[in-house]
Amino acid sequence: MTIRRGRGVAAINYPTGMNLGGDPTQALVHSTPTGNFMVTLSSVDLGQGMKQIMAQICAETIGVPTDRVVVDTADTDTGPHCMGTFASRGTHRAGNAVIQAAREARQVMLEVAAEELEVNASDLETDGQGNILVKGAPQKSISIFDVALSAHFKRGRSISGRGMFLIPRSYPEKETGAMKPSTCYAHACTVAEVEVDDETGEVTVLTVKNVFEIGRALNPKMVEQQLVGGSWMGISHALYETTEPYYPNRDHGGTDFNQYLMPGPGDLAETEIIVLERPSADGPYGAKGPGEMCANPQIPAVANAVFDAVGVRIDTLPITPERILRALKAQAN
Amino acid sequence: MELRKSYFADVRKDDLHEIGQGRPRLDSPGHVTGKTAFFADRNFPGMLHLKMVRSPHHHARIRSIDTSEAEKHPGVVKVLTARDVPHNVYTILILIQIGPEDETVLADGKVRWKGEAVVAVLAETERAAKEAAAKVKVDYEVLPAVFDMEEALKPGAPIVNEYHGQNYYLYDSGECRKVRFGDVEAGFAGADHVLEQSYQSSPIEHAPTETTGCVVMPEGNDRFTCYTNTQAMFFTLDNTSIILQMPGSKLHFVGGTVGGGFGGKVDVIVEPIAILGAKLTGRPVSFIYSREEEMQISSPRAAEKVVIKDGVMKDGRIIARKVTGYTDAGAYSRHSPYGAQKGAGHYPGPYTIPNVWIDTYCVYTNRTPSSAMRGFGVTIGDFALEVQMDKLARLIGMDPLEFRFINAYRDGDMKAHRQPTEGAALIECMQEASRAANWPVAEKYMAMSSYKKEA
Amino acid sequence: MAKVPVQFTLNGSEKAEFVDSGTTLLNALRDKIGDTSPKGGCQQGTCGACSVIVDGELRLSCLTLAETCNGAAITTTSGLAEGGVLHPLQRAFLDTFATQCGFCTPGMIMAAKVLLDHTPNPSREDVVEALSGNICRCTGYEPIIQAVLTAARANSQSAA
Amino acid sequence: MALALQTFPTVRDANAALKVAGTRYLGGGTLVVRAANEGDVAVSGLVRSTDPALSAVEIADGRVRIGASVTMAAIARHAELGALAKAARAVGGPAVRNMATVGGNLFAPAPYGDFAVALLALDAMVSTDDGELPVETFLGGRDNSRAIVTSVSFALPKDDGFRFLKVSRIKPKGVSVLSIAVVLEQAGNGTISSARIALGCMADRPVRARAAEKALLGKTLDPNGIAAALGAAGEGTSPITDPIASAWYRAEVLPVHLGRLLLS
Repeated sequence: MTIRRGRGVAAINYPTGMNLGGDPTQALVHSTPTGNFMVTLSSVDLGQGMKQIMAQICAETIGVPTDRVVVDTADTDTGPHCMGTFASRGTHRAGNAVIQAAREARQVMLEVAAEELEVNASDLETDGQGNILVKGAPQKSISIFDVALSAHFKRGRSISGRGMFLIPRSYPEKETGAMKPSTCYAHACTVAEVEVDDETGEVTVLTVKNVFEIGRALNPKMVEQQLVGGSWMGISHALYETTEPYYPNRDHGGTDFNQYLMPGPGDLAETEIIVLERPSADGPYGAKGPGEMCANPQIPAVANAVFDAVGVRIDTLPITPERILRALKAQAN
Repeated sequence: MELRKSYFADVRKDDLHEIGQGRPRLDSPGHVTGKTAFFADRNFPGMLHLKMVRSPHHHARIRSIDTSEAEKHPGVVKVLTARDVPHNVYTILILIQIGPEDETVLADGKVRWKGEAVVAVLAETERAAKEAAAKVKVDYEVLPAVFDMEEALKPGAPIVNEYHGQNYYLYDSGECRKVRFGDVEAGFAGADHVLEQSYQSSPIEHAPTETTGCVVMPEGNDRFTCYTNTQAMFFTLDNTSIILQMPGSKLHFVGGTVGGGFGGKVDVIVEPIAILGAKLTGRPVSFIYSREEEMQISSPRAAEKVVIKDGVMKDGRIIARKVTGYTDAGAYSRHSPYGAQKGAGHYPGPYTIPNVWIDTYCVYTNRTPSSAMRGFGVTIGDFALEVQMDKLARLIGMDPLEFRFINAYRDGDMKAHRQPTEGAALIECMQEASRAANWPVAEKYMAMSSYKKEA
Repeated sequence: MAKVPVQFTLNGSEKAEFVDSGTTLLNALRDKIGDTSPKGGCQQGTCGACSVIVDGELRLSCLTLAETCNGAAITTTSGLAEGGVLHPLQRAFLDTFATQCGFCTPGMIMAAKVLLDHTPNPSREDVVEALSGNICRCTGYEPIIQAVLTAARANSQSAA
Repeated sequence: MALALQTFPTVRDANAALKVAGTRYLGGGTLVVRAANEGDVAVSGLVRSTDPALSAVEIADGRVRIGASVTMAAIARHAELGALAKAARAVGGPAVRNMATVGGNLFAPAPYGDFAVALLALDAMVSTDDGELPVETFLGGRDNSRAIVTSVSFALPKDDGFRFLKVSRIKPKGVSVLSIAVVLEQAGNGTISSARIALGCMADRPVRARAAEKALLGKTLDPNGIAAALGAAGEGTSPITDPIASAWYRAEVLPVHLGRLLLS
């Protein structure tokens, strides 16, 4: 038995959004009588954390702590339109809509505060803790709690805002293909290190070192969740996954989690994640969509590492032990 | 995970309060206590269970359907066939004017893939629905099927889907989406080396732990509340409105808490037929995919074939790249015409290449319709591109990482689809990877910048 | 249809229902008793989302018939928190960001609880083995492994 | 019709109830409840027996008798069955092992049934109310077997006499690419005096590798000594093709893994 070691690299970019279809999302924000904020959407949380991120974006924009924000999604009777959660668009599109709605609400909030404090709204700022202060004179302040009460019961104002973010549809030019398929791009570079058993074709991914550039890590802990899980899925795609193992032959498609193969908790590569942030011009606080991109670079990096280890190219996914063994035998002949 | 704040510090202000903070997730307490309400956690008295009778053949004409025994089966409340569906032929992307309508909610006269829905059975229990489904008699005339994309594109191949008339999607640009930039043939002629390679994948399942499904409640006011795990609320609502010829005001969709999606829950598949069942019976209806259905019936990531031909110079510059991509849509379009075209906008990858030719095809075969998945239109292309990059580097005897620096796109570079590059960061990712992986590259590459002004 | 009685304790309280003979424990818990914390991810015994603890042993409730559990003591994730205070495992899953979509989480916590009940100071290998029947598609498992190890450390510290 | 379960205190009464068409025996549930859940409407009734003998493990005079309802978890933690623990732990994850039974494993189609591979190498006897059969005979006729398996019995192997390997693509739990169980006896000079090798996934049910067994006799456990056995390992097998691996792959790596197991 010989265990051979190799490493491979891959570098990629990934588009945010589905510009080729037109790409709108809308949001509504309003305050409750005691100065909590409700974000109403019809965007879907698939587990990536849409609700939490929209709360943080709204909180940042209004100027309150995140726990003062409640996200109500996704109910078509109350939530305004969203195209959906796909194409790495959720945070980018819905986030921009929430920012716009929250800005409008913030403006009303500052106007009410200005009336209460008898200053100009433009002279006010928030402290992020739930208070509105006069710039340069922070002793002169009012709580957002009191501002909301005033708006509701005294001034008759609605502290609310509407947000809409639309990327107009890009139609590819027929002959040249000139088009604007995306708004901004996330980036990644992955180096994978593998061991290949040259008698069985079995691959062990030892390490993956992933560098991702994602615009802005809005919530670094949640970014980490996605990137770690995505890196696992990329390795899974590279080595395991197919619903048609003998494609294009349709036979022997897996029907359960025993037959549909994915790495188990005993198959995990040592995974390193490094994040760079080059804020995008059009993203919410500079964010891009990293959710899909993070599962892509491991696939070619592993493929290239397998070649580096045993000198055979597997250009068909997944890179199964059988494909490697067949290639090794062909190489030996 | 580490945030490397030293990169791009000059264009980023880190002065935010809530953004950039690793706040705890507000949904997690519900997850760890089992209190989070997924759609299937709603159980209504009198709820019916919907089970689908599916085609055992890859391609067949339906001579007749006999549901009489199934209808008599104890516990069965309703059996639905194509004629019960008001607008049975649909396509999801018609909402953004990408037609033609090419797919049946319930098969009408023909099945085009093994597993296609033919008859829906609604019964008091899952068991009764399954037993009754087994009693539906469908008389099929089996037709020749085609599974291989190249075979499907040959003249004389069996036509998979008559609504298209040929086994590829017809774009306004013709049989494929095209990108033309520079003169690719001149590029090949002037190249030191030309390398043409072919890459292939097979379908991949999203495999969310929660299967696709919905629970429908007919409300007292002639409206229907649909608890769903769709990834796109209004996409589903609006398509349902078309399929059922029902005003959107009658439909109320509640979702947004989904047990994993990864693109697998963007098709409008379970909701229209479940709502129709609720309408025709006046009862709540549950239609939840079994794991087998999730694995083999729900849309997978398309199989793709990618052929890349590159012209490269000894000094490492790629001067011409021609990509021909084939997306195996299966029997129906769903989102695949979009994915193939998204691929055209993605090639030739994050590299600046002066001469580019791209053709991407969306091909129909007699297999489970494919659709979107995490990395839609890009994932397999990136596999092909980046293995090709490795081969090119080795072909000219260059370090694979250094070879990428030479070709990496930077701000202002014109892309093949004629958009100037903005916000590039590939070089910095590679520089950091070089450090993290202890994969040294020449100092001149470590000094490069995506801003296109050398440090 | 023949109804059969099922009677067991669920998270310490007595439950008695009549169900169709052949009803799985998963369906009895979810549809009859109203505990939806066990999830039906496959009904094949291959995903672990339906895992519950029956008389101290981890079981797949989708493959267990409810009527075979008469007299048993059943624990589900919904019963772990006491008086609104989260179980150390639940706390650890929050602190290590080990949940994403959350669908696998109740089953994972059940598998982890049985492990820690028998092996208070598990090795990483013990944790990996204990979770090996449970599928997660979001996290890549590492955060869940870390959550279980974190909970074990918290337990041993509070016991010390 | 609902899937009615009938419970009987004796195996005899359960056997009688099993004669009704569509009735299946409920062991741990991992096979038959799954089949019903997946829509196998041919399963219309379930029968089980609560006879305590089915859950007993008896060890006497170097022989062990394991009741058919004994679970994989119970075997894996049994103090005196340490030699078999590896094979028992090869089945499923922890929850499956708490449910899956010895009796049920005899009926599990490839790629399942790893414990049955061990029983085949151990030359176990399978007991029903109709009598005892060698496990190999039983496995050959299992598709038509209607009588409830009550127990399996075999001579306990010496500590180092039993070797077991399950090759899986997923760790630590995944179904088999193949599994191999080997029972060896060595003479004083180290040469092999007796060998039984059983293979999983090399047919639709566990099979013996008789040619390889024969080729080991009189040989020593070193690369030269086992070479002929490895060459003959696949004789008479017809490996399955499934989503895990093709027949070609299984046949190719069988000698590799058998060699590693023998030299381990």
